[in-house]
Amino acid sequence: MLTRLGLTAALMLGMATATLAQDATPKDGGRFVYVAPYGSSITSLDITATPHTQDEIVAKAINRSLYKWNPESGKPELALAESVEKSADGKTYTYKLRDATFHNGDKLDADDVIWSYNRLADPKKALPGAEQMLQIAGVAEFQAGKADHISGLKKIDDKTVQITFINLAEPGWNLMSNFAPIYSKDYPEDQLASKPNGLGPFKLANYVPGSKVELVKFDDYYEEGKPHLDKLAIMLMGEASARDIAFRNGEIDVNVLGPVQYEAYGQDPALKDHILEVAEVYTRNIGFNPKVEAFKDKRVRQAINYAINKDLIVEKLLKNKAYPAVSWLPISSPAFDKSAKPYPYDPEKAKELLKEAGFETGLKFSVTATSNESWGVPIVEAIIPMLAKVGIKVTTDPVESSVLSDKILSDNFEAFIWSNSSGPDPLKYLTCFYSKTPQTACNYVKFSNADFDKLIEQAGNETDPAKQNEILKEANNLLQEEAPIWFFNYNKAVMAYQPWVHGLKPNAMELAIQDYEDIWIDASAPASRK
Amino acid sequence: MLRFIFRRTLQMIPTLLAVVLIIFVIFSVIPGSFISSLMAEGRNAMNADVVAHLNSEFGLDKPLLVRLGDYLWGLAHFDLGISYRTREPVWNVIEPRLWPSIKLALTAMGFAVVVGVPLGFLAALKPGSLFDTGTMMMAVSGLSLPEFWLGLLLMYVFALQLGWLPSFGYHPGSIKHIVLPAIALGVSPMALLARTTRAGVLDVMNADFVRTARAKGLTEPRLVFAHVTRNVLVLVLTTLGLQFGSLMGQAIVIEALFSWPGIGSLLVDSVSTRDIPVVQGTVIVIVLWFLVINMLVDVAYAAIDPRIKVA
Amino acid sequence: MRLRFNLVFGLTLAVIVVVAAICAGWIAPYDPILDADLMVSEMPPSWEHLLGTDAQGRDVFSRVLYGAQVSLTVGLVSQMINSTIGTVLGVSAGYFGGWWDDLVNGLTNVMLAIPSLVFALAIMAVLGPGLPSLLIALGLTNWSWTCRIARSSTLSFKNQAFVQAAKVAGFSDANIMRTQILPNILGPVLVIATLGIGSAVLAEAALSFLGVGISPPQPSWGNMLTDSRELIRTAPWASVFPGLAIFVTVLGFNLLGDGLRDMLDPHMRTRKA
Amino acid sequence: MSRICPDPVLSIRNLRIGVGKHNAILHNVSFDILPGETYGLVGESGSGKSITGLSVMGLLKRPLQVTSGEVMFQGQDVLKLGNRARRRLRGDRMSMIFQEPMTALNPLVTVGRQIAEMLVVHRGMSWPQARRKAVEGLENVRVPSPEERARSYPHQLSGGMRQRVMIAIALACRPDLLIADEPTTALDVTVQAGVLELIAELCKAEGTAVLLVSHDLGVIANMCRRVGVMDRGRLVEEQDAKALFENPLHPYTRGLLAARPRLGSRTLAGRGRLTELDQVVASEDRGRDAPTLTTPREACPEVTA
Repeated sequence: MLTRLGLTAALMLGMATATLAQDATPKDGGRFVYVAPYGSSITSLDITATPHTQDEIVAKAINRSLYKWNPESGKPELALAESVEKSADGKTYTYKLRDATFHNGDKLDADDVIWSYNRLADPKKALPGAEQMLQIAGVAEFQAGKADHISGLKKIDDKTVQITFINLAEPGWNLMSNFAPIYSKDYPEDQLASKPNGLGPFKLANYVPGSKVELVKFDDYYEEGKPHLDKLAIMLMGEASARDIAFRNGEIDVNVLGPVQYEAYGQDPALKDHILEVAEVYTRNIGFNPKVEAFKDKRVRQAINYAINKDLIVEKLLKNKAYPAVSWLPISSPAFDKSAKPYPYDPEKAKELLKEAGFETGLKFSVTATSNESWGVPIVEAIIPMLAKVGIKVTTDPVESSVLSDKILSDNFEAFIWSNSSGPDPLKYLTCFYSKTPQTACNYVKFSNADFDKLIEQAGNETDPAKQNEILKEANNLLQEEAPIWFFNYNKAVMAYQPWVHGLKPNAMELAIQDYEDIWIDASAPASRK
Repeated sequence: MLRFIFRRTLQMIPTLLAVVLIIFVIFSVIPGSFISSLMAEGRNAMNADVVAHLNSEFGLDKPLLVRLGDYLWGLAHFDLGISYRTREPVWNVIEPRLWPSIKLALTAMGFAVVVGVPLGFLAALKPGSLFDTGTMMMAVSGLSLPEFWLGLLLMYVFALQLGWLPSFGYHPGSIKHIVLPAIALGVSPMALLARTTRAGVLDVMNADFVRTARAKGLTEPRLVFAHVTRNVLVLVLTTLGLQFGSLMGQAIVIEALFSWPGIGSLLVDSVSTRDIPVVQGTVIVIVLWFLVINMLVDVAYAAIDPRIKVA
Repeated sequence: MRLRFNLVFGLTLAVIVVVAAICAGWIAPYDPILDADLMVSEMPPSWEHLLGTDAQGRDVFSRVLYGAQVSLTVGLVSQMINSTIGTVLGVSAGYFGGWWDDLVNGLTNVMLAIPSLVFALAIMAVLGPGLPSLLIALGLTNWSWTCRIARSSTLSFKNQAFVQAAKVAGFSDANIMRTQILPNILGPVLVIATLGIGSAVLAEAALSFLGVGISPPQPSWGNMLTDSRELIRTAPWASVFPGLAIFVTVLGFNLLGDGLRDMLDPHMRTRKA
Repeated sequence: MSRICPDPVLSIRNLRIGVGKHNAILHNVSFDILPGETYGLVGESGSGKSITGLSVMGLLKRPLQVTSGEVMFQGQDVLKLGNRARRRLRGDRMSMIFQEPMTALNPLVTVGRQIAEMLVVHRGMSWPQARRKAVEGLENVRVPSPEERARSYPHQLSGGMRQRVMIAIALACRPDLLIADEPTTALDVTVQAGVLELIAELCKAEGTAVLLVSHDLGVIANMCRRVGVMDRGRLVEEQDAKALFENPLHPYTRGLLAARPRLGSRTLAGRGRLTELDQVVASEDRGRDAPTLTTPREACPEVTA
C-alpha cells in the first residue's frame, strides 16, 4: 500500500541509500550504540504491557511478530511464517510456521501463536496490543466473556496455525505490530518484564532502568547469517541537547534529530552526508472543537487555514523538517492526491471569510498544547501574531502530554494541537472523521458530514484497492474543503548516523524503529565499537 | 548511641506519614491519569472496556479514603504498591535506581566537601584578600547559575571541545561517567559549603579560645588543626547534612540532562506518566534519605561535640 | 570592605533588574509576543535587534526585559508568601508554645524533608503550567527556614523585659507579637527572603526545564533559556542573554542578601577588633 | 643610699598603637615591671589597658598595630623579633589569662589536654607525660579530683573552675611574666577572692611577674605593689598602690577614686565599677587634656643600705 513512499521522500533518500549501497557485503561483528530518544526510560521490557514507541525501539530487537513491516517495500510481510494460504472466501489464513527458537531455547510452535494472541486479547489483562486482535474472529465473544478462548485461532499441527478473520482486510497490517509479538507459552509471565524471552535477533544482556538496554547477538536467530552485530546497546536519552553533544562526541551511533539539529547537521560538512530522512505517517494539526460557536462555521475554519503562513513556519521554525500538509492523509499515503493544493497563505481572503461569518473581530480561542517543539506551544506561539493580524486572538493552554489526551477525550478544550497517526492504512485513518466514530476513539473534533460519511462507507465496501484509493482521495479532499482542523504538516523524520554505520532503513512508520538484524558497522568504526 | 538512633528512627514516622498524606492528597487531584498518558502519543485510543479494567486493576474505582487506607495498610507492611506503568511492585522499580542515585549524591557531595571546605577555609584565613574575595565571588556565582545550563556548559566544554570525559550515561564501574553530573550537581552545595565554612572559620578564629590558643604560643597549623577545624566542622555539619539530604531530590534536573538512571529521573518520568504509586514511593525514598542523613549528622554531632548529650 | 562591596554591588544589580522590569514597557522596542516575524528569526545582534532575535523572530532584548517582569514577580511574590507563612507560623509557634508549637515544628520538619524542587514539581503538575501556579508552588514550599528563625528568635524575645512589660500592661497577644516581636525579627526574615528570591528565579528555570514552568509565549527567563537551549550552537544569543539575566539577577540578590546579613548580624565579624 | 635594682622583666617604652598607620589609640605608654612584681594597670573600658597587654603578647588583631615604641622583655625588644621567636616566648616565658573563662577554653577538647598541649609544644613532652603534668597542674590550682577533671570538657566545669584551668594553662611552663586581663570580672563575687589569691600565691612561689589589668580598683589595691592609671590611651599616673590611694596626683585618678564607694577600704567587697563612673569622671576632667606620663617613674623601691 505504501508503494509510493512519496516521491520527494524517495529522492531525498538518494544520498542515504547510495551510501548504504556502497558496501554491499555486510561485515559481521562489532557493537552498535543506538538511541531511544522519546524519554529517559522505557516502561517495560514486556512490550505487550505498554503502548509506547520508546519501548517498541527496544522490543524490536528482542521480539518477533507473525508479520513484519518492510520499510523498503512499504508492505507487511511474513516473518515467523514461511508461507500462508488464503481460503477461498478470503477470511481464513493458514500459516506454516518457521523453525524459530526463543532465547531460552524453546522452539516456536502453533500453540505459542494461539497462546500469545489469546493473552493479548484477554480483557482481564487489558493489554494495549488487544487492539491488533480485533480483526480475528471470536475475539469479540472472548472479550465479552462469552467464550473462554478465541475461536478464530486453530492449531492444525505443531507448525501450522489457522486464523480466521472477520473481514477481508489484509491481516498483516495488524499482526505485524511490534506490540503483538509471539511469546513462548511455556515461559513464566511474571518474568517477561525483567527477563524477556523473544524470537528476535538480540537477547537481553543487561538492563539499567532509566539508562540503557544492552543486548547481545542471539545465535539461534531464525534468519540465516543475521544479525551482523555482536552487541547492540540502546541508550535511553530524552534530552535533545545532550543527545546532540553525545552524537558529535562519537558516544552514540545515531541521533534522531529535531528541527534545530536538522538544520545544523545539514550545514555541517562533517555530518551532512550521513543523514537519513523519511516522510512519516503523522499529521500535525490544530483541531477545532465545534463546541465553540465560531468553529461551527466552515468559513471561520477555512479562514484560519488561510491566515496562517504554514510554509513559513515549516521553513523557519521547523527548518524544513516537515512537509506542509495539504489535507489529512500524508504524502506517503496511497490515497494522497498529488494534484491537490494546500490552503495558500492569504490573510485578505481570511479577513473576508471572517467578515462574512460575522467574526471580523472578537474571535478568541485558546489552544491546548504540550511543549513539543514541532507540534506544541512553539507552533502556537508562531501562529499567535499571524492570527492577530486577521483579528483573532489566540492564547495557549499549556498542558503536560498526559493531560492533553485527557482534555481532548473529555471534550474539555477549544482547540488543540497534536500529532496524529495518519497512515499507512488510509481507510483506517480517514475513518477517524466518520461521524459515528466517537470522540474518545479518534474523531477528536466530532466531525460530522453526511457526504464524507457516504464516501467512507463506500470505500469500506470496495474490494478493488485502486478504486478504494480514488474514493478515499475524494474523501480526503472533501475533508480539506471542510477544514475541521488546521492542516499543518506531515512529519519528516530525520536520523543522523555515524559514517561507519550501515543498513539503516527509511522507515516511514517510525524512523526510530529499525531492523537491527540488517545493521552492520564497517572497519572505520572506533575501538569502542569493536 | 543505639538508643538515640532508635529514638530518632521512631521520630521519623510521623514526618513520613505526613509526607505520604500530603503527596497522596496532591496526586489524587492531579489532572490527567495514567490511562490518559498511555494515549499521549496520539496513536491508539483505548476502548472503554480496557480503561475500566485498568481502573479496577489499580483500585482507582474505589473512593479516595479507601485507597488511602489501603495504601497506608500496605505501607505498614513495607509494601509500596504496584506500579501502574510497569505493573511490577513499586519497590522493584525503585530499587535499581537507588544505587546510582546514592552514588551520584555521594560523589557530588564529596566534590562539594573536598573543594568547598578547603576553599572556604583558605579564604577565611586571609579575610579581605584577593583570594578571599575571588573565592567568595565564585561561590556566589556558583549559586547563581541554573543547573541545567551549567550541566550543558560542562558537557559542551569537557566532553565535546576537550574530549576528556563522556557526556552522558551510567556505567556501574566507570569513574569517568560520573564526573560531569557530579560536578554539575555539586557546584551549588560546594558554593554553599565554601561560604558556610568561611563564615564558620571567621567565627571560630575570632572566638576567645583561639586567642587563648594563640597566647599559648601554638604554631598556626597546630592552632588550625587542633582548635579550629573541629569547631568549624560543628558549624558546617548542619549545612552539610541539609545539602546532602536534599541532594537526591535536587538531582532531578541533572539526572534528566545526563541520562542518569537515578531516583530523580524516575520521579519526573512517573509524574509525567501519572504513575502515582511510583511517585509516592520515590518521594518516600527521597524523604527517608533526607531524614536518615540528618540523623547521621546528629550522630556525628554527638561524636564531635561533647556538649551534646546522647541518650 | 567585603561587607560594603556585597551590599553596594548586590543592590546595584538588583535595582537595575527591578528598574528594567518596571520600565520594560517603555524601554522595550518590540512587543515580546506579537512582534514576531519568522522572516527575521535567529538574527544575530544588530542595531535593529540589540540582542538578536529568537527562533520565532522575536526581539530577544525586549523579551529579556519583559522576562524580568515575570521572573521578578516569581521571585518577589513567592518570597513574600514564604516569608509571611514562615513568620506567622514561626512567631505564633514560638509565642504560644504548646501543641501549636509542636504542630508547626512537625510541619516545618516535613517541609524541610521534601526537597522544595520535588514539592514544587508536584504542585505544578496539579495546577498546570503558568504564573499563578508557579507563585503558589514556589510560595508554599520554601518557608521552613523563615519559620525556624522566626520561632527561635521569638523564643529568645518572649521572656525579655520589654515583652513581659507589654504583657503586664495588658496588651493582647496579637498586639505584642505585632509590635514587640515582629520588628525584632524582620532583619533575619528579610535576609532569608532576599536570598530566597535568587533561589526562586533559579527554581523557575529548573521547572521550565522540566516542562512545568511559565508557559510560552509569555516570556520568562527560564522558558527562554529552555526553549533556546538547542540553539546554543546556531543562535547562541537567544539563550545566552536570558541565561546571563538569570545569573546577574540571582547574583545580585544573593550578594544583597549577604550584605544585609553582614549588616544586620550582631556578631559582625569583619569589624570586631 | 644605694639601690639593689634588678633589671625589669618587662620594660615598655613609648608604645604607640594605632588603627592602621594613623589614628593612634595608645599614646607613648611607658612603664617597667620588675621580676616577681605585680603591676596593676587600671582604667575604664576603652582606655587602652587590655590592648597594652595584648600588644606585649603580640596578639593584637588587625587593623590594630604597634606603630612605634619598644616592648623590652628580659632585655630584648619583642617587637623586633620574628613571628617564630615571638611565638616561642608566648606561653612559655610570658602567658596570659583572659576575662571570659566561659569562652576562653576550647569547648571540644578536654581541659587536661588543653593544659598538656603547653608542655607538648614548649617542653617537647610526649602526650602521656604531659597529661600527667597537667593533672599536677590542676592539683596546683586546687581543682578537686584533678584526675577526673582532666578528662572533663569545659562545659562540665563551673566558671571559677574554668578560670583555675586557665591559670594552670598559663602557668604550666612557669613563665616569667603573666598578663592577667580582668581575670575575675566575669566570676561570681564569692569565687573572685580565691582566684586572685591563687594567682598571687602561685606567682609569688615561682617568682613570676604579673601585669594585672583591671578596671576594679579593689582588685588592684589588693594585689599590686605599683599601679599605672590609664585614660584614653595614655598612662596618666603611676604610683605605689598605697600612695595612689592616699594621694592621687592626676585629676583623672582622683575622679576614679572619688567615685569609689568606701574609699580606702581594702576589702574586696567595696569595689568601684568604672562603668558607673564614666559621667563622674567625664564631668570632672574630660574637658581638658590631662598631663601625660611619658617617662616612667623609677620602678625600684628605694632601699636604705
